Amino acid sequence: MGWYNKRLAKSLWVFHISGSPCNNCDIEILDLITPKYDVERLGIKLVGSIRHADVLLVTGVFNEKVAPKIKKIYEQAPKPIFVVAIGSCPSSGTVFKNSYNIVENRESVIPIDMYIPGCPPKPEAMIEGVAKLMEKLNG
Amino acid sequence: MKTKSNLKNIVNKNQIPLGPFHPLLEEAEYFNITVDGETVVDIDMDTGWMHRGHEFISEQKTFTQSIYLVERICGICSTSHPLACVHAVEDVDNIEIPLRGRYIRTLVGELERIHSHLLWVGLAGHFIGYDTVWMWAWKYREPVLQMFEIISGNRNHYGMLRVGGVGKDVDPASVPELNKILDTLDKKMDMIAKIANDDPVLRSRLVNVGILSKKDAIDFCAVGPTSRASGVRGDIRKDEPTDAYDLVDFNEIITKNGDVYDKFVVRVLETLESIKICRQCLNKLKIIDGPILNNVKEISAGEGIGRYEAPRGEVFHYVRTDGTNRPIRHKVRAPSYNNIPTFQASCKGIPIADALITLAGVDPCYCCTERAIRVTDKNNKKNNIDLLKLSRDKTSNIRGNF
Amino acid sequence: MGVKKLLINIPKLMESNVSADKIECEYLFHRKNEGLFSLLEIAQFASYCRQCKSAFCVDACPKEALERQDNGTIKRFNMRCVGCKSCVLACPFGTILPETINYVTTKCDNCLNQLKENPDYIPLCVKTAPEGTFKMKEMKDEDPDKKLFFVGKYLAVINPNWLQKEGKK
Amino acid sequence: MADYQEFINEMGSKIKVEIKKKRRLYFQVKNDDILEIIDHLFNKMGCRLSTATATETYNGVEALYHFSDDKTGNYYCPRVVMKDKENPEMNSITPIVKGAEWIEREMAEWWGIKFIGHPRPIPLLSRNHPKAPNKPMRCGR
Amino acid sequence: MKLEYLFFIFIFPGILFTSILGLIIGWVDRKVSARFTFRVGPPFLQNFNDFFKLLGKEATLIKNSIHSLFIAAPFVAFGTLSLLATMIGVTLFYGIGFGGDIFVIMYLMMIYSVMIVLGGASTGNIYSSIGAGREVKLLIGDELVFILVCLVPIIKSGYQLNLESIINFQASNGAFIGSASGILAFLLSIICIQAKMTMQPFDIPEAETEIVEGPLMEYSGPPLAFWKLNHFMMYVIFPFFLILIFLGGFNLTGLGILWFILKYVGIVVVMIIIKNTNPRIRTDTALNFFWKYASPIGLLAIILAILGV
Amino acid sequence: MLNNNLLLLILIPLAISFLNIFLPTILRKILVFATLVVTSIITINLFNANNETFTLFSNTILSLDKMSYFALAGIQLLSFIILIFSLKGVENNIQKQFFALYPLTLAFSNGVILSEHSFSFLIFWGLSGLTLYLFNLLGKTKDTPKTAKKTFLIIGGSDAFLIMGLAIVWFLNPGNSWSLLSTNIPLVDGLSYTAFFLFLIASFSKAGGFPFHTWVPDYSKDSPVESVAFLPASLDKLLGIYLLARMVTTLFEIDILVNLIIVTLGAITIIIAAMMAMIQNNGRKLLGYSTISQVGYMIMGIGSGSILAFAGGLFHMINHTIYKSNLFLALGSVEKRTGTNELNKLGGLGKIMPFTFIMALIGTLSTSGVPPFNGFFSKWMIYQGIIEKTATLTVGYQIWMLICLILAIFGSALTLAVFIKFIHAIFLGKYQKKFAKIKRTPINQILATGLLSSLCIIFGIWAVKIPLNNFIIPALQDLGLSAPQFIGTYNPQLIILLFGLTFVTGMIIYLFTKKVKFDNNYLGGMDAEERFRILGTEFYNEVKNMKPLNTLYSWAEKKYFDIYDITTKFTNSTAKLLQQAHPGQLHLYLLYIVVGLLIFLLLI
Ligand code: SF4
Ligand code: SF4
Ligand code: SF4
Ligand code: SF4
Ligand code: SF4
Ligand code: SF4
Ligand code: SF4
Ligand code: SF4
Repeated sequence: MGWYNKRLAKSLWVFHISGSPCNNCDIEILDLITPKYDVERLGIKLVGSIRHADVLLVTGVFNEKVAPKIKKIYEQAPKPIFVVAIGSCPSSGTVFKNSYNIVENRESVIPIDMYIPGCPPKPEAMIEGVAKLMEKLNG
Repeated sequence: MKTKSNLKNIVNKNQIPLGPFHPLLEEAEYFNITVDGETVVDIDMDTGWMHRGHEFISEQKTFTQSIYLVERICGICSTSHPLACVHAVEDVDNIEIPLRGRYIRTLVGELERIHSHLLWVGLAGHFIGYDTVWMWAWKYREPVLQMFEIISGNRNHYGMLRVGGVGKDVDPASVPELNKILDTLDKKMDMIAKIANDDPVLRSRLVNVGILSKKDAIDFCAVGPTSRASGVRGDIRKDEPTDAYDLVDFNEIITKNGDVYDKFVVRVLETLESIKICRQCLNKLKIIDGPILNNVKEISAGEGIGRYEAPRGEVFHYVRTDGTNRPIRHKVRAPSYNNIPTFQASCKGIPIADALITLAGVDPCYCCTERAIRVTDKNNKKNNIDLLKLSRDKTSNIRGNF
Repeated sequence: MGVKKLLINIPKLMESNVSADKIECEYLFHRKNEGLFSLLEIAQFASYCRQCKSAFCVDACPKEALERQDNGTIKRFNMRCVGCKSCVLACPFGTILPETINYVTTKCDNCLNQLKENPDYIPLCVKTAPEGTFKMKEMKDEDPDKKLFFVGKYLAVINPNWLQKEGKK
Repeated sequence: MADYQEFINEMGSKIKVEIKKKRRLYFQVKNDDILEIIDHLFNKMGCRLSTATATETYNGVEALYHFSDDKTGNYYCPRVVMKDKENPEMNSITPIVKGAEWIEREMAEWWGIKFIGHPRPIPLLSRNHPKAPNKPMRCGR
Repeated sequence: MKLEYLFFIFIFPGILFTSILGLIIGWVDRKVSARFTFRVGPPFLQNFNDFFKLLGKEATLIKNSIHSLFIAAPFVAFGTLSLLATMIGVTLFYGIGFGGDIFVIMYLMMIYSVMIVLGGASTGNIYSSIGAGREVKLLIGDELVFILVCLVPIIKSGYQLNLESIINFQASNGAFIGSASGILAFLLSIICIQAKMTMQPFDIPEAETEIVEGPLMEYSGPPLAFWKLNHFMMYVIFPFFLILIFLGGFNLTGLGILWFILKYVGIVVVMIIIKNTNPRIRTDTALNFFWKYASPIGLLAIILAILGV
Repeated sequence: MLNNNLLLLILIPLAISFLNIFLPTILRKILVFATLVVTSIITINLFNANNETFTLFSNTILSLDKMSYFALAGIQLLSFIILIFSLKGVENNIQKQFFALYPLTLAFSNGVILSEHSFSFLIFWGLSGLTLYLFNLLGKTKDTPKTAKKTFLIIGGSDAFLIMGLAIVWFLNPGNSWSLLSTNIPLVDGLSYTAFFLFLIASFSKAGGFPFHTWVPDYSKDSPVESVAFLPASLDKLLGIYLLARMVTTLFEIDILVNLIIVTLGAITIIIAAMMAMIQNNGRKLLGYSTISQVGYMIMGIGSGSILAFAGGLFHMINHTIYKSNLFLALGSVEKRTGTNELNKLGGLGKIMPFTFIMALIGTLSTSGVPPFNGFFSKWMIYQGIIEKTATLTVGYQIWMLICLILAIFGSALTLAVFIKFIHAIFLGKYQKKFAKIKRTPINQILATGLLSSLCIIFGIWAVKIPLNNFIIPALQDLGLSAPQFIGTYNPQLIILLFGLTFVTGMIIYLFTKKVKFDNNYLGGMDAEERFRILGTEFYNEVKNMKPLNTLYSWAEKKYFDIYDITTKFTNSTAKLLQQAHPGQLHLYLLYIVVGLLIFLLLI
């Protein structure tokens, strides 16, 4: 599998799910693709269909309405798939944690492999996160 | 306006679900588009995917905390909501703001408009498959974020505002640098304006697409560029000049047609105006000295309305207080909340490809459309997971698993 | 007079060792309201506090949230206070109850609406407080001997009063 | 302030002015008169509906509409108080102001206000919601 | 069945050569596009990595859909494209005809679209269906112009249908691009292959932001890998075809190699430039464009060709 | 006399058909089947026969040359396969009539093909039109009477033209006998042109060429599906095109201008019918229009004046009958299972009727001319022929011819589009629960479509070996034409072999790497409900709404281009009397024929 994982590490296709975020994390994710950060040089590509994805980027505290859909999307993704939670929202709930409508334990919705905290995390932080993922895949 | 029987007819037609997760929508949102072939017959929106209960949370927080909360309604115009919020609180007691504070507020607000409009131009490009425009627009947006970093220390979520003024001062030493960045931006914007005017392919794609008539704009109470593109006057910065808007000179951009192209033009021209305003503010900040914050002691009981012309239109906040430091009712109404229903008027009878760009045309941000709502929260045992532990655990998990 | 006042027996309340947030309030607007704290805060500044000439608490407050009013009492301005409780520490007489100096302030409306509908109404705080500490009662006059003082229109406290002790009242 | 004096004169008999301050006019309207007032504000004066706020108070459930007169920057806020907290009911203004559709749906959904004559009385935010809350914004006491 | 043929189809100029060259040119495309937008772009082996990664992923089959068709479609397309690559390549590199003439090639080229449509629509996914519909519409749009441009070399070569005779004719009489009709047809043909490859501005059937990559939406794992490979193979097949019918083929001796690279890269770069300077157009605009504007020009080219200009 | 093979081919079915009137259904089926076995055996025996004839009163009435043998073989083959399909599944209430009419049709068609004498030709031609009309009356949609009237008027009217044409031919060529096979009238003066075009009208009406095609789609929609596959899809094409082929070879000597006119008509037929087919939402109408469109190719091929194209046209004729009856039968299977042929009520059947789906797919691909199926080969021959012909023309004619060629090639792209819609609307798209429990396709239907489909493949891959060498080239030689020389190359065996190799390579890679999971549709997180469905019937709305096509389409929908409607309107407004005279009844039709014959006899 080592050889394969190395290929995988060099070609992470990313699908982006927003589970009730404030949008900023999503914008910063898109920022990654644009000229200043350009993660295509790492082989990362944003795809439109879950079937093509290797990495799921989730943002936001999940609210009760969107959580089942996120779960469904995760189930529809072809394995192996990695879930990376972007922002403080999925990890701690930030300012929203007192709301009624959010899922308290986001791990119960989908298994999250990695958290990249920050509100929003700087693109550099996200790249570092991705780099760590690649490092791991490369062994 | 649809009647019930009308809805029944629609059920038999083909429907296309758009969302909740669709590459067109950065946020989760769901449209049920009824089509005939590829022509949109009806559009029905199901919201609530992003609903986090801001109005509910806000009632548990102090005004100062609320500002940070409403900042996180949405990240794109994360100054507009706090600004409208502080305006509302200030409106209760007619609180005066020091002059320097007013200029800084205006500066931040306008910079945000630039960044937001550029973002939209880019995304609109992306949606119509013109990735080059996307990349370029976002490249030119980076300097704005850089300016924000200089001013507030963060690329997004600036946390600048307080009731009674602003929380952070602009370092006078950084003003020349900011001015320099603005200069480069100016040239780039001119270029984008030119593209907007000249590119025939772009025009063929956008002109006469998704027309929102003036009447519909008024009927649906649309706000901001969406209504201004349809020829409806209305700019909060002119109507109710708070902050420094009565002290700076700028134009209100209005076009007549109401199609996506006009919305595009309005946004591009507005960006130019914003750059003008930012310049004026920066120049004033060089001369004007003084406090930036009126240290408010107390908010008396009463009601207040605050609004601000966000990049997408009027943000409206209403607070009702009882004399404590938190609101008893905090109503938030984002511009998209009024703009999105206009799809019903502008999307009918056009092909899906057009409908999609029309959806994008009002620059909707669902995050703040769905802010409100709370629920009786009896069991307050939130599972506040230790962020650090989690992130360490998980990262080491990944390490271990492979 | 005919107006009922809420009477709080503060020494007794302290003795009872019931933590203040056990006492519920039915003020309508906030989800979780502890209207009681606002009552206590007013009460403590009105009667308990010594109203020092150069108030230590005012000096200590990093946010300039405490100010002396014209009538000599200290007032905390809730938009400025950050709830750091420096004032509690600074007061040499320990008159400031830490529970009352909250960052998020609350409000008691004296259950006026309920009383208007039903003059015999018993507010929730009275119901949930330890026996004998809270009372809804019609009162004519202050009674310094019984350490009964009026605070504002609807509130009365039984509380040792420094001013009275020092003969200022 | 003279700006909205005219409005007060014209509608004086139907409204009960509550708060009057710079650029803001809050007034109470009876449910029967609300449509007429809204018609006047929207069609005659060309005001724009910003939004509406529902609040529960001791007096009942209130619906407060915010109309912005963009020419003068004034706000007109008619308030309708529904005394019956269990089944609050009022006339829908959506037939007059299309833009009120969503906000009325939202108020109906979370406050349980019934809007008589609303053209599309379906929930706005809690459709397809697996755990849709019931009248959550009410104080619940 | 000669052993030679096996070499043709599997190694050169068939599957192996075309795939590798295609993946590399695909990289060039991505790189140049990135350069266009001030980015760095992907590393050299990116497309190879993508391909192998996809091979190792799970393939998803849709319940209650026609699985055999779903799986077969990319491979049929792959087979057809390999065949095309071989047919065109053998003529180009060896100067002999192989299997079919220009009509055969034109019709074989349609199979790719058919397979996209069948594979996509077999899933029952609406986006795939919309994409399928768009694919056919685009096909009937560009096919008309494609016929017109393909007729030009036929006419100019004195009504020859065989690829090798077209090449030989050009070898003795100069490439067709050297004439007015040749230039017109060549320019049109570039737009046509843009559409046939569903590159911007004609990426209508696979518009990611509109219909979520359309017919490819439900594909994952190995079948998707093959769809991607197919797409990259077209980066070789279509330019080679154009070189064959307009640019006089290759001469792989001495300076000829330089010419070969120049011709090929030239066509690819023109395509990339078009791709990066245009937004995606709508289906009806595309149809309008092809039927109302491009085909009269194509007709003009034909008339010029008949007149010998 | 009764041992004459040719006569038997007509008499046996005729007799059986009369016999059948009195028999129960099951016996009728057996008898019809037996008839077909017999006629087929006779036909096979005739394979090597040379110029078999049948004479009566010293006139050669029937004769057989290689071309008529080719058509005859086609008729036997198709009748046989369609009969297999009809053995089970014909609507109960029409079974009786159906099996009486079936041999009748066969008899008359054989008659048309075998007639050498123009008199008998005329009678059989008219009678075969009559069976068409009778079959039509078996339909049970509400438009049936109207359609029957229309069909009858167009076909019957064309008979009248044929009569006149024959009369003129006789007038021009009085010395000759009544033989159709050796007139060779040069087109020199107005009269000969008139005769030619009268014949053309007859053959176009039968085959469904523009502008006399309008009965085909209506007929397809309103008649029993077996009869549609039987008559307009196969036999009528064979007959009409056979006549056309006769016309351009033995009846007339035509010049290049006429060639061009025929080719143009063919091209117009292709495009118009394909465009019309694109917007149809009724499966049968769609197939009907596409049938017309395919006729265009045959007309082009046969009329172009190039031997290669002529051979291609003949080949296309047989190919077309094969794949189009295949498609009609496949649609019939679907229709019988689901009870509808409206495309927007179907969908997602590919999973439920996989076999029918594959058959229909093969039919579709052949129709669209996708290599290596048979449709491609014949089209390819036609194109080559036209290219070959073009090379010999002057500049102006070259442009004219090439435009027709472009339209023809483009027509196959349109056809592909049409059939994508067809396939998508019926078999692809969202699986529907309401169809989950439908009955399985009976074996006879599978057998029939399977036979036709395998013919599609066989004729595609071994085109030269089987149909060309055995039937078409002898036919050409019989007519005194040289064997066609291909000017392009196309090696289907090689292509299919190499394709198979690569395909298998791909599949092997897939099988090695495959990890499969099953899942529902991904719709952005929504559940794949049934209301989220694209039918495919609306694929081409954009084309429909395109300027100026939208006006054309709206006119077409108002039937401005329908020759039948134009004439009826014309008649309506000019002569009420005439309108009263044709209420569309059988006896009136017979009256026409009788009157026509009387005139004819008088002329003699
Ligand atoms: S980074 Fe700063 S603002 Fe963010 S959580 Fe940490 S301390 Fe708070
Ligand atoms: S982490 Fe912060 S920026 Fe990201 S979604 Fe949450 S609130 Fe927004
Ligand atoms: S309008 Fe849009 S960008 Fe602005 S706060 Fe709302 S969601 Fe965010
Ligand atoms: S009197 Fe009423 S409002 Fe005040 S604390 Fe008691 S319960 Fe609360
Ligand atoms: S708790 Fe408040 S009043 Fe006391 S010292 Fe701190 S800021 Fe000042
Ligand atoms: S909560 Fe912490 S960070 Fe915030 S003001 Fe208080 S001490 Fe400072
Ligand atoms: S305790 Fe905190 S606020 Fe007080 S001096 Fe120390 S650091 Fe400063
Ligand atoms: S609170 Fe303490 S320090 Fe402050 S005035 Fe009263 S007694 Fe003095």
